[in-house]
Amino acid sequence: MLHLHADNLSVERGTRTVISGLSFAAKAGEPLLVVGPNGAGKTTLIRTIAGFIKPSAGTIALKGDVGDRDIGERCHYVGHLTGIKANLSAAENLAFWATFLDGGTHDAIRDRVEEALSLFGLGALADYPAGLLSAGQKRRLGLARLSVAGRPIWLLDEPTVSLDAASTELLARLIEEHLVGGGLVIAATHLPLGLEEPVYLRLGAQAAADPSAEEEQP
Amino acid sequence: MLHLHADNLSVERGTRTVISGLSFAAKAGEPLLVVGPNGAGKTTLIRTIAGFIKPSAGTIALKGDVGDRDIGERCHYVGHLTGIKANLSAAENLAFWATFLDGGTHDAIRDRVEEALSLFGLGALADYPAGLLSAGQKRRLGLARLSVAGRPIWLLDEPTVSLDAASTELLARLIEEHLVGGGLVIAATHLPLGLEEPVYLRLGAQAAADPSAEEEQP
Amino acid sequence: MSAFLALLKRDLTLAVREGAALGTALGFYLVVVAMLPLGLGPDLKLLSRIAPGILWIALLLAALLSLARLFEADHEDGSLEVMATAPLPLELAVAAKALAHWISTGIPLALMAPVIGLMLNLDIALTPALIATMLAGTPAISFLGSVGAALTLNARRGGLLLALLVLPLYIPTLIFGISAIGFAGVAQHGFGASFLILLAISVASMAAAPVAAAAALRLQMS
Amino acid sequence: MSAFLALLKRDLTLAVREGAALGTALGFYLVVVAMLPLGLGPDLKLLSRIAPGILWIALLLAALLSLARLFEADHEDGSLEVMATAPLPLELAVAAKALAHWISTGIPLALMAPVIGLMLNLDIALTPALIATMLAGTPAISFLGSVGAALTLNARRGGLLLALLVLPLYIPTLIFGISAIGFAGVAQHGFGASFLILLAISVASMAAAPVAAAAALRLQMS
Amino acid sequence: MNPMQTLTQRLANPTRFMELSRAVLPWVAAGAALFIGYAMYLVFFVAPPDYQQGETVKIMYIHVPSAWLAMMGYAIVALSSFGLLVFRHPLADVSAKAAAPIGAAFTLAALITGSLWGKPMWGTYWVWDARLTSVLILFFLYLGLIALRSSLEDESLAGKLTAVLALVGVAILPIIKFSVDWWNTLHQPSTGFTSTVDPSMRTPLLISAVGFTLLFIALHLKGMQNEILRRRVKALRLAEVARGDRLASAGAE
Amino acid sequence: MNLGPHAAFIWASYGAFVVIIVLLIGWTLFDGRRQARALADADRRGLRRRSADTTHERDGK
Ligand code: HEM
Ligand SMILES: Nc1ncnc2c1ncn2[C@@H]1O[C@H](COP(=O)(O)OP(=O)(O)OP(=O)(O)O)[C@@H](O)[C@H]1O
Ligand SMILES: Nc1ncnc2c1ncn2[C@@H]1O[C@H](COP(=O)(O)OP(=O)(O)OP(=O)(O)O)[C@@H](O)[C@H]1O
Ligand SMILES: [Mg+2]
Ligand SMILES: [Mg+2]
Repeated sequence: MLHLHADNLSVERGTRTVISGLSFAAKAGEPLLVVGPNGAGKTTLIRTIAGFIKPSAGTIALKGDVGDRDIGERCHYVGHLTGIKANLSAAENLAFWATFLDGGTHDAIRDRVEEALSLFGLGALADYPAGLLSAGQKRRLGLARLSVAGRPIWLLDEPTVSLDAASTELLARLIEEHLVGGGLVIAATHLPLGLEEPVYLRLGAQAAADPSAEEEQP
Repeated sequence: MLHLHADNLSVERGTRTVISGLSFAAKAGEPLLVVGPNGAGKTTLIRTIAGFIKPSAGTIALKGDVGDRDIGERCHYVGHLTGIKANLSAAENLAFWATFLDGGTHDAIRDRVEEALSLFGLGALADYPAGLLSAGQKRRLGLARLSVAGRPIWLLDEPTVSLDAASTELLARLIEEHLVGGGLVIAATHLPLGLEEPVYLRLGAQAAADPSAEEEQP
Repeated sequence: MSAFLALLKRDLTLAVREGAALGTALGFYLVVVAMLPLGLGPDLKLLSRIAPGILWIALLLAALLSLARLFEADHEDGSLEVMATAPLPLELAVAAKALAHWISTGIPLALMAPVIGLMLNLDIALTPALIATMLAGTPAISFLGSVGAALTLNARRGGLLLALLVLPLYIPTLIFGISAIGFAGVAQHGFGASFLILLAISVASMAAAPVAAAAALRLQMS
Repeated sequence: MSAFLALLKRDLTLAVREGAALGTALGFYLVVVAMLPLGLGPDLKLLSRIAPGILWIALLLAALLSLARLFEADHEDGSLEVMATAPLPLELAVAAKALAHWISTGIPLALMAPVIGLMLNLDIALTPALIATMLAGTPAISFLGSVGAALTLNARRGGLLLALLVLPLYIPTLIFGISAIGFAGVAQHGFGASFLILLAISVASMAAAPVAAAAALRLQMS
Repeated sequence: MNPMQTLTQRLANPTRFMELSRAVLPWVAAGAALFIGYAMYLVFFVAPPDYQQGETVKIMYIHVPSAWLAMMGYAIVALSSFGLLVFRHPLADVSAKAAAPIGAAFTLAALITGSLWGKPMWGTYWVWDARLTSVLILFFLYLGLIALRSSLEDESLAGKLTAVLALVGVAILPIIKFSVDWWNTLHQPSTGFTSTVDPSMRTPLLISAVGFTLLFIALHLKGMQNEILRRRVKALRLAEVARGDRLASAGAE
Repeated sequence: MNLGPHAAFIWASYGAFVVIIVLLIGWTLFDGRRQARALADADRRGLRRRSADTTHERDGK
């Protein structure tokens, strides 16, 4: 089973140390929700796990049935930006990412894309230029990437931004399916996401110093 | 005494009519707070009054002891952006705006700038490049413009963004002084601003349709 | 101090503090001119013959590309909106900014031209004429360019599009600038006529361009 | 279809749908070349002599300025980050994008060159040599330029700075491109040698540039 | 602990570097003044004119050291860049940043003195041969390094990206060095001055070269000190600004 | 000293060289002074601030 261990992790941004001496473990099947006030370092942590930022000290290691590829290539990173091109249709956008991230025959990709689009309620909009979609629809199209290419680790940075209630619900189901399938999910969020038994990782000085803050947080 | 009258005002953005058939009056001495949900057209209204946007129908007129200058030149517009140059010191930034907006002798301007800086708690940072200031300090420097150049009308778009409680309090005092001196203040805001007897102008379909919304709003 | 002078002074101060902008423009000028002999072969006679034309065209490009950011910073940080509500008409504010660009970039480029011309084996006797014509012509470059900069403020593909829009407007300046230098080698009185036309173009564009640029800016603020 | 081809196809599709980019580059090429006879006077012999050099240099500038946005869109919409976590090494993704730029801009510019050359009275017999050398040399332009585009992704003063950084890297391409055309007029075997060097430069930059560009991109994602 | 490591660690620490360089700098500067002064004495009062070039050979005593230092400067920038990108050495960026303008100045000096030598020797200030062109490209590279660094807001990112550019450009050094051998040009081939040049000219040249190299080192050390101070000032100011914010919000509560 | 027919070039090149070197040295020294002054100023402010801080905190408690 997959484990992700962070050991004594410190990360600097500019001249400030944003995360210092953080240790935690994420296990397959258990969603890890990273919470904390603005500027606490949630985004920084997610990007460090994805490999964009090199920690100034400490290690992040993946244990379990791992090949030789590094963490970055075994994870889906979904940040604030959607990676959607306005001048490609919704289906073309998704087909590109399916091919780029995973590969497969033309037909297999078409099927996966169709399935993902209808899953996210975008079936009817498949052939529209993505530029015409509303903010929430664009966001869903970005999330549909999660289901067209299989990756064991999902790193989500505030995935519910601009999503309506139904889509949030859908995302929660998708995350749970992924967890049941032995996947690992780490999400930075201000909202509970509607997951069943999340594990919380609290960041930020206030959260650590003031235990009453725990009630405020989801 | 100054009056500002808007009569049957309609404003279009892109293809949508954001404001339609709006009439209101703002009197000197009474702060007019424009409130409403996101996208209700608050920013649009403020910018229309400032003269950046031409209304598609209706008029805005200024009555009272007015010269021949139009509304735009008799108002301070303070929007989301601060108009601060990172490579000028805080004092240089303010001195530029004082000269540009109002003029006066070198010494008079220096005195006004010093006074405004210390009023906004930036006296100690006067000679630092403004680029080093934090978001809140930059914002205060932007607001200091209000007090280095006298203008009868203040148009403020969410002036308290990134301000801490003390600065918000200071701004409220400043607004009240301006009102007492016969000035006119129109502010778009989500917060009460701490003013004594504000007049509310509610925008947006929900606010109009649902009277219970009135309680929710400040 | 008047509002106009205050803006001029601010833009010049910023140009000095962000000195790299001028450095980049001068570097670009140098590089573009230096590529020519590499492309044309090191025939010194040929080079010295085409030198004035090349120096002018490269100067146009360098000035133009450095203009791309003329209004961008003021647009991004909101200064432009405050300027639009000031007693000084926006046209004059545009003029002050274009003038600051001329002083901070046009003049240094013009003064550097003869030095760079050494690489093209430019006849040293032409130096005064070259500098004089360039000083007379560069105001037109800054002012006409300000119209392009205002029009492309919100467009992607800044540099290329700006060049496409504005370079055709520079053609009269180019023609008379070069013909003045040509005459300087031969007859003083031909030089005078071309030089006066050059000045006239600069003065005309100083009068007309700010109106167009201010209109373009107003449209983009609404 | 492999990831490399998928990215290549996507960028080409986008280039076709956003046709204005190519149009602007071609327009710029045309305008810059058209200014030359105005600057140098209509001496047809002189013009036809310097035509290949001018066509090459203007092509360098047009291609370069159109490269300024190579990574910008992917950076702004987050695609670059997703690409960085894909199985395809970022180096190859950069190579696919540079290749798409070559196909969508480099080739059209190279094919347009002889047509634009007509304005400079270019010897028509040189057309095949001109097109051949330009097709052989433009990959180096796209790939070396991608390094500059990656380095200036977050920089103010895009176009000018990019040109200053990258034009010096283009000098070998320019020298051998021109010398090949020069030989084409005289002896076929000199042409062959220069042409091969040109190809070698292109191949070398195709191998080396993506490494540097990918490193620059990674630094900017952290 | 092995002594090598301690030395690196000592140098890696900016405070230690400040102490060490403060101690060394006066000696380097004095050495530079001595050597340069003696070289100039030899050049103007002792060294003979060249049988071919006459007195213009005096330009050699500043031209050749400038050209060498132009290349050495780039080598320092490139090595520092390597140190920054690979070892993340905290002083490497400071060193690269300080060396670039000094190298650019010596490159400019080599170009100007070379041009002024070229007019009497070759009849023109400038020819487009391989050596001269490659030095000009070196100058452009320096300009590019300085321009790129100054147009990025984030200083640590600026340092790293500039380092990438410096490493991309390092190919210019062998090109300059061997250009005279690869293509026949007007310019003097590198002789290394071991055999062909008469000792009466070789000695002053070597002394002059040592003097200007010491000057380069002194300027580089001083420039690094200045840069370290600048970063400290900036850090202090940022801290003060942050503290001002905290006080303001504390006062409000 | 007789520098022959090309004395002007020799003087010009030495002159240009001296100008460049003097500018370089002068600017480096000037920058050093400036940074040292700024650092002294920042230190002084830092001390004053910090002591002001502590009094502020004592007042608060
Ligand atoms: C702007 C023009 C010039 C430039 C950019 C230039 C550049 C250089 C460079 C880079 C070197 C160092 C070569 C090495 O160590 O391998 C050098 C050395 C030298 N240059 Fe020049 N040079 C120029 C003009 C001249 C002229 C006009 C002369 C004399 C006729 C000259 C004579 C020499 C000599 C004698 C050396 C020493 C060669 C050696 O290493 O043995 N240079 N120059
Ligand atoms: N590139 C950067 N350079 C310097 N400081 C940075 C950089 N990026 C982030 N920071 C700082 O690091 C801290 C943590 O930022 P981060 O974005 O990780 O916070 P967050 O927890 O995601 O906040 P939010 O809830 O607002 O998304 C903040 O103080 C921020 O200002
Ligand atoms: N330039 C524009 N073109 C087209 N539509 C626009 C433009 N600017 C604003 N809108 C639309 O006009 C409407 C009103 O926008 P406005 O910015 O005035 O709202 P607001 O009341 O200020 O909202 P907020 O509370 O979020 O600041 C929104 O629906 C917005 O999408
Ligand atoms: Mg975040
Ligand atoms: Mg608003």
